[in-house]
Amino acid sequence: MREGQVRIPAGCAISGLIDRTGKRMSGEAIIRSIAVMRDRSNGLGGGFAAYGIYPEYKDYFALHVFYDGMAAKKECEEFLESHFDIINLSKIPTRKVKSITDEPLIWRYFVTPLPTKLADSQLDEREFVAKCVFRVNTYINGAYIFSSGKNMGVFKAVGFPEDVAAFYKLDEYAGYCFTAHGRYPTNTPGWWGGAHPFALLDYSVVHNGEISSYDANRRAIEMYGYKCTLMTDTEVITYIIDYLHRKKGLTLEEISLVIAAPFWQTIQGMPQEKRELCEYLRIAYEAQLITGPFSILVGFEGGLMALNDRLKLRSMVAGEKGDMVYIASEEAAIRAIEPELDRVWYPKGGEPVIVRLYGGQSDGN
Amino acid sequence: MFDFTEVNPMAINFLYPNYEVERNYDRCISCRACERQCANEVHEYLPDQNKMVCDDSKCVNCQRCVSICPTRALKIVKTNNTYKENANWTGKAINEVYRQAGSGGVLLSSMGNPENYPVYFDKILLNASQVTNPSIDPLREPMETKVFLGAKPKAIERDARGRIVNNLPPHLSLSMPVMFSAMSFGSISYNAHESLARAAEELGIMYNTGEGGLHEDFYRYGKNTIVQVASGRFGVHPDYLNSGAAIEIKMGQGAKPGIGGHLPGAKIIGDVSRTRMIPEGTDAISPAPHHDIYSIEDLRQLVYSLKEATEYKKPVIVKIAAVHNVSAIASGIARSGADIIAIDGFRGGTGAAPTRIRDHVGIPIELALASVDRRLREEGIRDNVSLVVGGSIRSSADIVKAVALGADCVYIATSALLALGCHLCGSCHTGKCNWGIATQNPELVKRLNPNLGYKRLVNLLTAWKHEIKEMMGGMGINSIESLKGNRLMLRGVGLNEKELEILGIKYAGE
Amino acid sequence: MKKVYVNEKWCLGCHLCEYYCAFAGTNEKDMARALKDIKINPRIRIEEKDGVSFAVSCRHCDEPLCVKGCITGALTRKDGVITINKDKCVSCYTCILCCPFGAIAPSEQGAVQKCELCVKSAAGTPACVKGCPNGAIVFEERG
Amino acid sequence: MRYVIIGNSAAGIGAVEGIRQVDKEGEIIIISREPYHTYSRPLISYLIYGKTDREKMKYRVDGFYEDMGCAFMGGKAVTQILPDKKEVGLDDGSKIAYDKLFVGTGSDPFVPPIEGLNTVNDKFTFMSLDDAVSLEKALSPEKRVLILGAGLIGLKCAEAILHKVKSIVVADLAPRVLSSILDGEGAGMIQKHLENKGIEFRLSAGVNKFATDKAYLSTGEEVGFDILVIAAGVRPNTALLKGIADVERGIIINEKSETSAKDIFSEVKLF
Repeated sequence: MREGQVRIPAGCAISGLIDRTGKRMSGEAIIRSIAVMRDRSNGLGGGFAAYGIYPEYKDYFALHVFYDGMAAKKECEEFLESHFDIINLSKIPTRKVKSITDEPLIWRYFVTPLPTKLADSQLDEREFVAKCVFRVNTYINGAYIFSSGKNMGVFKAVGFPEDVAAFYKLDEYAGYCFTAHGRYPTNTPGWWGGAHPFALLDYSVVHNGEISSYDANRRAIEMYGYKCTLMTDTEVITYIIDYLHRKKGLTLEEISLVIAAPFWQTIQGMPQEKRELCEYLRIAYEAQLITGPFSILVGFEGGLMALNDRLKLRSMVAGEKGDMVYIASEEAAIRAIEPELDRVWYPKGGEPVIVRLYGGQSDGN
Repeated sequence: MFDFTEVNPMAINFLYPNYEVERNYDRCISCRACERQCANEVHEYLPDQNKMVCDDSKCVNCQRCVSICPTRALKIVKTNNTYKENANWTGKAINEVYRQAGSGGVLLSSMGNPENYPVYFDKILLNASQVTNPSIDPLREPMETKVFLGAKPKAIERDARGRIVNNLPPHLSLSMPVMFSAMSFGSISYNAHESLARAAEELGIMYNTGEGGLHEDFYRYGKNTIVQVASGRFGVHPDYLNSGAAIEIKMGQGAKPGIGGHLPGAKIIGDVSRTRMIPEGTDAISPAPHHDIYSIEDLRQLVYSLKEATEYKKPVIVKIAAVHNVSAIASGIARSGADIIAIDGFRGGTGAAPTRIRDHVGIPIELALASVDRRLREEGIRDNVSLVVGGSIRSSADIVKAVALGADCVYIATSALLALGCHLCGSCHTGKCNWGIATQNPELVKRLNPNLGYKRLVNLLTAWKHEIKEMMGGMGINSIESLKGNRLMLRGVGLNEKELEILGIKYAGE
Repeated sequence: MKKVYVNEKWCLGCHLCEYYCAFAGTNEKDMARALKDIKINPRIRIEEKDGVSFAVSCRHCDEPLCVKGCITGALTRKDGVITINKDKCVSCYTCILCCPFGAIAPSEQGAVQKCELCVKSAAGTPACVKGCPNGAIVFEERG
Repeated sequence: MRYVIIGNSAAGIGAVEGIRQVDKEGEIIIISREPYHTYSRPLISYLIYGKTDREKMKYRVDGFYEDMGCAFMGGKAVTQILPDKKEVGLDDGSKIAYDKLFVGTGSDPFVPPIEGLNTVNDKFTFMSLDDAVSLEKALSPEKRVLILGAGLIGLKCAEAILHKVKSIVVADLAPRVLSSILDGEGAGMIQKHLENKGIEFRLSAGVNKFATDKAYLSTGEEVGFDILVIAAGVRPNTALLKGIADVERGIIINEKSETSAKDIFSEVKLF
């Protein structure tokens, strides 16, 4: 049974790091960090998001696609050719790793929307790409675009995260920001698409927890044109962030006041301006409020946001050393790669940690 | 007008009393309280024998005597005298023929549809979080039941400094997702209205004036009042429209879809006639349909004329009965400028309605709600309106299930009447309500002391609020917004595939 | 001090207060047993005429005429409550004459009886207040 | 401030309670001829009758004087009032100063000057506890009692002793019993009721002469008796205030119970 027919609750480990100067570093550090939390996952899912890894193609959308077979690849490529100018395509280079078995075909395409198609669609290029991703993932059987951002890429599979990294030769990539995820699903997803991170355009999300508001969030977000195919929290959370950030134009701080909205009793005590903002956001976007335990790392072009649910029912700790910022489910995962930290702190429930490259515009969009 | 309660011109009495009063003479101390409190004159004291006796044929089983008897000496039993009835010709069906063969008139009844059609709330089960995610303890953590009813803003607007501009349309804010549904001043008493108004104020929710206008004494409860505009336009004038927190256009009522209302002239006296602005003694007929609304675009004009009259400061609610094409109707209303849609299920109560219509017209609220919620989402207009459902909500569990199916709030009326003392005897239309609720007779109206009545309503809803918090906490939800439309929190039992599909829920065990 | 007050607006004339008062006086557990075939002699009585009715019982006046009038000192005022010591009372009924409200009456045993706010009975709060179905009799502080 | 109160019955106690309502601190002294804790005089008939006892007939609880913060001087008679020095003189020669004086001396029985009265050895009045105690000692089943006066006191005395003596005759000048309270019809009903109980009446009958155990009535009848009870009315005891304050049959006071003399108050005797 393929993931998506049924909702599979999962515990997990997450980790992320970013160099605010934008200097690119090897994936080696993130691998070591996630490996420390091996017992937080059960080998049924692992993955990484890496930002700044395709400098030479940074103006093109890098699509990472899983195919069940050649037929699906052929159909998908026909679709891509009719909508995009494909600059380059290739299999994603991988290594043989004993514990990673029956992998699908994994291809990568650097594309840009065909100008005629884009003009006809009366959409901006990012909405155009998003619609195409939904079209492929929903209607082309056996094809699944699991990464679709510029100058970034997601690498995920069924297996322990450190084995997945080895499989994708993540150590050979260099980026200014990495996030990682080890999954502990209650039953075997057996399908690579279900692993985290979940990505759409340059947004990527790794999540540890299990939200209670899932179906309320899902049914609301689907009304705005998103297709939930995986039935996982991460998918819905990614779409919510894309919707609020890209489509509604809310800032990351405002988004945290929606999805981890302060309680009414807290809002009552706020100064007037903040109080009115929180009341507005809670009423206007009540269906995007997320209740139940969650700790998420949201990667985006030029930065990283970490956020816990209001009651902080999942662990999350942040660390800082010079230009580097680390965030993980456990302090051990940070200390493993940076023993000497300038600052370590536990973000409060509902309090976002937003890290941006020096000089980057406020929200990277 | 033919008095429908007069049953038979012929000498033969076909109708045997449905209920018998059983008095335990060992416990009866002849205190005569039952005699003094029975408006139907069932009980009588025989001084010479110092004994109480009674006339069963006048008993409507309102339980007034049973409840106040200080020595618990009375009980009402269903008569064991039975017709030779069968599965097809039930006692009720036979009685109705006898009654109409005698009266020659339309059968009238009160309260909601009593037939044993399925009650879907009783076939839906709630979820609880366990192991993979924790439940939340409402005693230790904040648990929020606050809801807002109205349209959502279409887009974000920012001022020069980039701050979000508050472009929220006018909305209702409630401490919990419950409101007291429409019961007009005239069908229920002044004291009943005062109880509802004061309870709404203390609870931080709303009560609905119903189609009888608003008594001037209750203008002070304006911020907790929904003023109703029905086809009769009784008591509707500019001050009335501006006095409440919202205006409700009554297009339909669950107990009697498609037909109007009829309050007998006997009840149109004193304050009732003044408040309704109609002469004393005239029958108050609310025509069906509104004779200025023959299609959806006419409704839109009424919605906007009401908004104009109140300078766009009040949300407008459109109340409809749950009928077969309720989804299409709701979709149309969601595009008519209405801020809230109220849907009243076929079990909704009424002071008086033709029995046939009450028992056979309309559909269950659970199915109506589920399909309307889905339809509005499919059309992408769910954010245009809030959904309020009623007819009937009997407990806090029904509320949680309704919210999980997609409702923003529920309307309750029969439960509120029960809290005030009603015993569902179903004789509201006779105007002799022994509990002082559905009557204008001053001797009976006096029996509902609002100081006690409003407290019982506050107790009921305070209890329900705690229960809602417990159920939410069990599901790991600490703000009710996350329960709205959260159908994964529901499972069906004893339902067929089609019912599951319409309700949009899985079967228990899936 | 909390006293019994009557809102005739809510009095239904059902006389239940009389029965609950009589019952409280018996200190029995079951009213049926306590009052079966008994002509009750309650310390609270309903006055009614033309649809207006209300209950009358001792007002526990601040300057009680009955205590002043009592020739034996059987009527005393303690913590605001006027109580009767049935042993001392010789049923001369001077108090019955003095009370402007008619709230004192002879009891079966001869000595007078009056409402003592159920201080002695098992009811705790006055039984008439508890028994009134419509809140016409209340037990509260009124300045 | 010191208050001195003469008299320990209803008036004196009422004065104490009235003062304490207004002045919780002032010193109060009660002086009483009788040594007893304040008791209810009307109950002396019930005492003999057996309906009450010495304990239950106390007009106030034992701790009354202490609760009210007043000193009780029992068994002391006030012999004179010296308004100029604002003092009262007692029978033991001592003096007590006062700021405010209350004269609650009540009334004394009126003993009509009838010839031969002194020859009667068992004769009693019926006003005080001592009267009742001494009367009760004299009672026995074979004794015949003559009660002079069919007023409240006379009839209450008759009610009290009826079951302890052989016979009772009540004589009164008036044509009916309780002449100052009831009209003929009412008095008739009471008289009939008492006669059914075995009490004989001699109305419109005065006593011209007594001879040890015989009374010669104005009607010419001769009545034999063993015990005589004089209940022929009372006279307010105004002796102490003679020459000090306006006095007629009773002490004249205004609505504030003030007598005409400064700082001296008194009570009203109703009958």
